[in-house]
Amino acid sequence: MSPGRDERDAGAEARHIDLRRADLSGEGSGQRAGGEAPEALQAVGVWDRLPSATSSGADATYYDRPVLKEPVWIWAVPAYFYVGGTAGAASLLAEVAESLTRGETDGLVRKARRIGAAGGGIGTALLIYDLGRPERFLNMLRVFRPTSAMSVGSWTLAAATPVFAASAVLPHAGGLPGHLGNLLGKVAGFLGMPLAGYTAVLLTNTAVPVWQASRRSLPWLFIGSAMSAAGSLLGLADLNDTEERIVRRFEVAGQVAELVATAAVERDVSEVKQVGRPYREGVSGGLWRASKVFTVASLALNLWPRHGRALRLASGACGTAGALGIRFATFYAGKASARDPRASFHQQRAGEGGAAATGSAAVSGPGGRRATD
Amino acid sequence: MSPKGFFTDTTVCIGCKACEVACKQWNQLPDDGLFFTGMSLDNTIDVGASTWRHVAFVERPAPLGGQVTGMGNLSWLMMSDVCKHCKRAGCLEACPTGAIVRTEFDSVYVQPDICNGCGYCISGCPFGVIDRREEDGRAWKCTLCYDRLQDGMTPACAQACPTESIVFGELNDLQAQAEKRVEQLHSRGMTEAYLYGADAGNQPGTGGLNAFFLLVDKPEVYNLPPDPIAPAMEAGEAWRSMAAAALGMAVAAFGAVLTSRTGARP
Amino acid sequence: MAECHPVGFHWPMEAKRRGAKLIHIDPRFTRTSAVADIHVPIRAGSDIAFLGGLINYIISTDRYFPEYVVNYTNASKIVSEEFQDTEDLHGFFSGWNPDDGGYDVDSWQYEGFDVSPMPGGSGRFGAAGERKTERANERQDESLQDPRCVFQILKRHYSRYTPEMVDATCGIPEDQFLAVAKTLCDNSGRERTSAICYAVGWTQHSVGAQYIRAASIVQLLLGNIGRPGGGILALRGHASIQGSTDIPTLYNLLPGYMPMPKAGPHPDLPSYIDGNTAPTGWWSNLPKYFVSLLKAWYGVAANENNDYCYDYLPRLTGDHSHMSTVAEMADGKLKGYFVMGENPTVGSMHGALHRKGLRELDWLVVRDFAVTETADFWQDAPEIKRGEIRTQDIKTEVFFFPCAAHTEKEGSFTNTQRLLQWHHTAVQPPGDARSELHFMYHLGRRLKRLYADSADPKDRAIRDLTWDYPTEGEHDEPGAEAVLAEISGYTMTDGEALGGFLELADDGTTACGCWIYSGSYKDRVNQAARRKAGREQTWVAPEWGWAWPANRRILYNRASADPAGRPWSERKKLVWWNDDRGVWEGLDQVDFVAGRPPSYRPGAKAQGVDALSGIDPFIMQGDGKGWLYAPNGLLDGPLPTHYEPQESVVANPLYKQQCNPARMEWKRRDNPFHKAHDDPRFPFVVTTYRLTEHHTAGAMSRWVAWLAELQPEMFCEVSPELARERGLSNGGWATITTARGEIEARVLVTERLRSLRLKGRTVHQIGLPYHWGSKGLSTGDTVNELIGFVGDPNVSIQESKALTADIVAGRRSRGRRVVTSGDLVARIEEDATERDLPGARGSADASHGHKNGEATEGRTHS
Amino acid sequence: MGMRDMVRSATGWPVLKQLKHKDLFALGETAYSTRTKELAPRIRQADGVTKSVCPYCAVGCGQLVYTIGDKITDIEGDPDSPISEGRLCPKGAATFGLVTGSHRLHNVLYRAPHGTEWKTIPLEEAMDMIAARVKSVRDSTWEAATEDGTPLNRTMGIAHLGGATLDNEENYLIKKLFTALGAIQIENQARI
Ligand SMILES: Nc1nc2c(c(=O)[nH]1)N[C@H]1C(S)=C(S)[C@@H](COP(=O)(O)OP(=O)(O)OC[C@H]3O[C@@H](n4cnc5c(=O)[nH]c(N)nc54)[C@H](O)[C@@H]3O)O[C@H]1N2
Ligand SMILES: Nc1nc2c(c(=O)[nH]1)N[C@H]1C(S)=C(S)[C@@H](COP(=O)(O)OP(=O)(O)OC[C@H]3O[C@@H](n4cnc5c(=O)[nH]c(N)nc54)[C@H](O)[C@@H]3O)O[C@H]1N2
Ligand code: SF4
Ligand code: SF4
Ligand code: SF4
Ligand code: SF4
Ligand code: SF4
Ligand SMILES: [Mo]
Repeated sequence: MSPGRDERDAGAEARHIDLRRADLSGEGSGQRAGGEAPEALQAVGVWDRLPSATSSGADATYYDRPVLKEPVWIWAVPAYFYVGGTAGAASLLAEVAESLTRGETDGLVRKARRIGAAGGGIGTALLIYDLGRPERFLNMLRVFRPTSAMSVGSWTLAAATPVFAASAVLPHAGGLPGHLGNLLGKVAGFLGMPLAGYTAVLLTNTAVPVWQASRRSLPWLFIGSAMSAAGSLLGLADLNDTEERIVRRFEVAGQVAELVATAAVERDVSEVKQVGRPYREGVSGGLWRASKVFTVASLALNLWPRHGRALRLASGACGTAGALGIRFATFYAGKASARDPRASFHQQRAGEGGAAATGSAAVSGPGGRRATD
Repeated sequence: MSPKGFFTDTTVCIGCKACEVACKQWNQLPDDGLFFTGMSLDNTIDVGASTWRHVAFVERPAPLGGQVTGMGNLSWLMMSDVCKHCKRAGCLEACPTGAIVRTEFDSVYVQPDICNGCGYCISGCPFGVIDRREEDGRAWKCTLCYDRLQDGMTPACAQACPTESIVFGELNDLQAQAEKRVEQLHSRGMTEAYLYGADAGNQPGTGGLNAFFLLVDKPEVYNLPPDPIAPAMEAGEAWRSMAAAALGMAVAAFGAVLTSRTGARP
Repeated sequence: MAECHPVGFHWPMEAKRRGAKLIHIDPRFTRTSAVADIHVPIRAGSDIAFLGGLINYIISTDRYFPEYVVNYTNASKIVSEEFQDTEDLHGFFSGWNPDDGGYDVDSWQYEGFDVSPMPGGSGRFGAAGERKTERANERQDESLQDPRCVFQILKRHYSRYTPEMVDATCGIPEDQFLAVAKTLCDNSGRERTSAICYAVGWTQHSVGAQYIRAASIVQLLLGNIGRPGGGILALRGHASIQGSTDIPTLYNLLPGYMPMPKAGPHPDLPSYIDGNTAPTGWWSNLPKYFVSLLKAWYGVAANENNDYCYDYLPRLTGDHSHMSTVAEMADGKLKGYFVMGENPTVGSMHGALHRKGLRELDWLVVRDFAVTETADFWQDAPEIKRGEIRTQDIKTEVFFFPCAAHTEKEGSFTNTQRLLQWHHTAVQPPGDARSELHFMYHLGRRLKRLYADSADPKDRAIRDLTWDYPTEGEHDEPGAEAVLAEISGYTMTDGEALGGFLELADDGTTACGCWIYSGSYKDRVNQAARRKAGREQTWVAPEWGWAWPANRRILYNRASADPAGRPWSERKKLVWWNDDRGVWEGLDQVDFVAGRPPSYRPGAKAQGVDALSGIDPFIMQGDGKGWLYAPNGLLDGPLPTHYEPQESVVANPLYKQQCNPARMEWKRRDNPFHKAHDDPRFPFVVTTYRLTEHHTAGAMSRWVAWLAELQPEMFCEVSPELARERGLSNGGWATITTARGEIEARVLVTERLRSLRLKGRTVHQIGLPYHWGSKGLSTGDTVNELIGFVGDPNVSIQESKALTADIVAGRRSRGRRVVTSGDLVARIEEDATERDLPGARGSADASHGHKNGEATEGRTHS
Repeated sequence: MGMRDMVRSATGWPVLKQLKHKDLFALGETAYSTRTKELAPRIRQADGVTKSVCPYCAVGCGQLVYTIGDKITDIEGDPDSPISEGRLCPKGAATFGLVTGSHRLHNVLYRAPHGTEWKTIPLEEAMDMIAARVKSVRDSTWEAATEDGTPLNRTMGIAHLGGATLDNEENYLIKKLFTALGAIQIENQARI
């Protein structure tokens, strides 16, 4: 793993070390550095109050510094959540439709399978783009680690992507490949379910307070909004009546589930006031409220008795916006939550930390006092 | 190999930062930039990708048990923070590539030749230790000097510490030593001393820490979580609700198709 | 101690773990205070009032160690009637000579016995006159009641240093003072010992030497000297500052603390020997050591009929210390200046005056790792940035030589425990970087060549100098062990390595570069390079490195046994008398006359070492006793007396005399002082100090990224009260000004530097770490631009721990101003009269600053 | 790299090892890379360790200097020292950064009178220039005696500063040579 010549020179220069006099082969010597100072530190404002200002009393913190590290993912991850969810829901709908009908939904099946295939490809690209070292993306398949939602998700995506593609392409060939394609379609449909939901588990299985607090409700939200997203997207295509009815009912079911789930998430995260703040305030709060409005609008348009092309387009757009908004809202809420040390402290002091999982809180005070005492 | 670890007695820490520098020298890590922070004598702020030891400085308007100062109600706590090498490690359980591994010394080690910088360990750590350096793209943290341990050498930070505030050794020996030290401090008037993360009973959420601490104030004061939990401990609930939701989606799909199909052939 | 000697601080922390009490006296709450048992904030510059208070407490509550005090100190000695105390003369002792600005010490002597102290320390220059040298005539009162015995003089001198006075002077409330006094006394005596550790917090004052004297009196009264866990530990500074005072690159000393010859009193060898050899005590051996030194330097050329080349030695004519030299330089009297391993424009006082001096030089040679602020004075300086001085107008030729690091050369450092430790060469120095050994050796060879055929008598010293050290390697590096061999000493006949200074003779048969280091090359083995692991030895660890003198680790350790030679206590035993074997034995090398039983008493006419009785542990003193009272050797009084710093916020609460009358004070336009006290323009007390993360003037830490990132910017520490009063905000900027200059700094508002209450008056303090300069990864303004030239009379150390200044919010207006150029010069006027009683300083000449170079005032002929 | 590691030996693919050892979670040795298996402290392959002493302060902590060829790879505490027992403070621990830092200059620099920049000159030439200047100043400022004939035997034209950071042997040669030259204004950090 020894770095190349110019990288070693850059490393030595960043460390103000003269390579003619020094041997750099320690554990951290390969760490690339030398860009201007890491943003995290530059973003740190100077502590302009008395140093002992926040160091005691009920609401003590360490100069208000975050206790957690902010999630390092960029926009590509919430975008993947949307793409993955849509692909998963679409492929499920496609396969159910294909198995329960004798061809009247072939158009829908073809389009949904194409959405699945596209979702698989785009999703994988988005995730690789977000990696710190994209060239090592295959390492995602080095091990299967069930404790890691990302490991489970990576294997699911790795399995789904080719299957989605095959089920979208092979059936046109007809004959044996055609049948194989259809068979793979069933697998795709099956994989679509975890694909649409694992991303919620991925978020809630972290130390970020607002995500951790919604571990029971967020999966419903992501799956509901996946259905809505798939429905909205498929709704934009020209479908026959049966297909249109299937899509709208599927979409409505999803949007109802999504709205119920948003309420459930809000309830979960607001158990501890400080934990729920990102959904009420700031960018994440705004996105959260906007996406609910879009989803309600899309639902209303779907339930509107009269149908028409324009109506379909409007509801599809609102549905898509709602679904995208929910994911970005949740993503930025997590970043804000990680930046706020009081979110973790209050959550854990309220018994939602180790106590919630093990039944007893940690010793965290003189005289062996427990966190929740 | 039996578990190795650190017992950090913060009551003898003099905030000299030798541990921080010895770690940077042994691992040949780059600096984190030069910023005056105004946070007492702490210009390092936190452990991170290039700083695997951070010394916290807490000026408190409160006296320290057993200490008399003419400055009135004042005490100055110092503490050298590091990766806790948790028994149940959020980073380890999150790492999809298997870059992070549990070593024969029960420490948690990040393999820099494997990590692809997915960043999931960073959100998985309840102590905010492991981080990614932007120019490098990979996640880094303390290795408990896994390379030195191959030759039975003491980790660089523990060897350097002038007042043996950081003690390296067999975990069970350290736990016994820590208990005795707490009793000694209590007998000398420092009744606020307690152990943080000494074992599973002390900190159920992480199963105990291989690098545990003797503190004299609430963990929050040192920027430590009061009741941390390894996220995977609660994974079951999320997976179950996802399964239910996925099933619901399937039912919705079947329902939508069954109620909409007419049985016609194309 | 936690900041500046962190690994050394391991041992006090180990003691604390075992129940010892840690007491920290410091104006600030520092990292040492954070782990101390008791921290007492004190006003910077008032420690003699505090220590005087302790002496008063120890005597008035009878907490002193009687057997120790009576037998091992000069408490019982009777002092001559002529002596008068500061209580009688408003802060002066008897013998003050206003015209000369110094004391005549005759009135301080014992009655019937003149004691001369360490050589060279005998009062003012040229104090001649016949001396009474028989110890039999000493008079003492063992009951310590005689009003003229040292004990009673001590009691009376400190009678007004009551707890109330300590509160009024130092800002230490009585209860805190009594807590410290009681804890110290409870942990002293037969069964328990206490140590006092100090460094420049105490020495850098115009009364610095007397600070240490005061601590010595406390420790002698409590019987803490010469015993394990006791003593006064000077925590020396640099890696080999102790080495560079033992083998002194200092103007007033020759190796082994022998004095440099003075022009007036020592025209020839006999006058030098007579003037400096103490009739009694160990210093009676001086001739052996001095002649051996001359033999080491001039070899065969030195013999008994040419006074062993004594005439080759240059003579002193006054104070030629660092500040005096720089003052001379600023007046254009110096041509060439070598600066090797120091950075004076940042590390020394009054950088602007230093740079003014450097501008007057013909040439300057700097040796360092990188171009320092000193080497770059001609293009990187505040006065140049403001355009007051132009680079092109500076005539000085400057040479910069890259130096080899300690890993690229071999040699020994002497640490703060007098321990010589050898460091070996790991790698060769890069490029043209060379060691100082290489530079000096090859410079010497070139000069020997240039003077090879000179007939001029002044050049004989160079031609006869022994300078033939073996060289090795591609760079012709001289062998450091060969130099150590010369330092340790050899016989002139067959060059045999000497075993120690007991083998030195004054008949020219032995050569020894430094008598206290004699034995460091015993048996041709480099004792400094011994590395037997500590864990394989006793706690004294005698086989790791080599300590001078004679590998002894605790000095005056005879005092660890009682007058009969039995350890005071089993727990604290160190050395003891073994009567059947007739020898002293113990854990450490015994610091006493070999084989001399405790019962030995000197005869009436006994001279030299024979004058030392069996109960005289302090063998270096003429009377073998620990000096509570110093009849000779200090220029500013036999007893420590509280005087205010040169620039104080308050008038001297104890005496009418405000400052130390014998202080060194440079009265020059470019070295202005503030008012003696209560200067409205500079109302705050300033103290300067170090940070653990940086090193002195910063060249060895501000270029190292791992250290620079820990303390990236120059900052000042202020209390919340001062911050409110001056509108300073934590993390913001402030400008600190004195008459000498102004600097800017980030602000750290902290309760660790609370303001002090002095008799109801609030005194704000400003803390300034002094590491910053214009070179390095981390740069900042230099604190020492603020501080003027004023020093202690005994060792000419500067006063940088207590002065006054002003502070305002915000960065400095336009470029930093200094007093040697630009508009800051004219503005400052102050009146200096309040520092001394009227008439105390007869002539301007009375201040030491003008005293150097008496001879140079007259015309000199060559 | 991880993946190339695996492709080279298919059996090396950790997932297969995971299945073989029925290691459900692959948290331990299964997930090791070859590099990790062969991990060793870099000083194991150092060909020299030199006993040294910290150059910073007077505590005098022992240091071990590990070298690979003519390069230093690590400087850490010497556990044998009875003073420090392997301990160091931040400055001692950063000594590697001091002695191998890129700030160190390797050439002699010279600034001519009234010059506005440094220029590099060879070491030997610089030494000759210094020797010549010392001789000329010494000869021109020599003070044999005072007016009344008291011997002085000195030059007040040359002074020296420094010593606390230098070795005893260096201080000895400085004091010995300058005293022989008659220069008495020799000082060091003991004054400040
Ligand atoms: N990290 C580090 N260590 C060093 C050095 C360094 O630069 N950095 N330098 C080395 C050198 S050269 C030296 S000489 C030593 C110096 O070692 P120290 O003397 O310990 O160093 P300082 O910090 O200058 O001063 C110590 C304390 O004296 C306090 N003080 C100031 N004025 C007074 C006073 O009037 N009375 C009392 N009682 N206290 C006062 C200051 O607040 C400060 O906390 O350190 C050596 N070690
Ligand atoms: N206000 C204030 N001022 C002070 C003090 C204070 O407490 N307050 N403390 C005073 C004290 S105690 C001291 S010791 C001084 C320190 O003041 P200085 O000694 O001037 O400061 P340093 O940075 O130690 O300078 C030593 C220089 O030697 C160089 N060096 C190191 N090793 C070698 C070597 O082997 N060869 C050569 N040629 N050069 C080498 C270093 O790079 C550095 O530049 O500061 C004094 N000044
Ligand atoms: S503290 Fe964080 S980085 Fe360290 S082992 Fe525990 S979870 Fe991992
Ligand atoms: S960033 Fe690296 S170490 Fe962290 S989880 Fe991802 S692959 Fe594992
Ligand atoms: S154990 Fe090693 S890697 Fe971890 S903090 Fe200490 S020195 Fe650094
Ligand atoms: S080295 Fe030891 S004493 Fe110094 S800051 Fe680190 S833990 Fe504290
Ligand atoms: S490691 Fe620190 S305490 Fe030890 S000698 Fe070096 S500077 Fe001094
Ligand atoms: Mo010093």
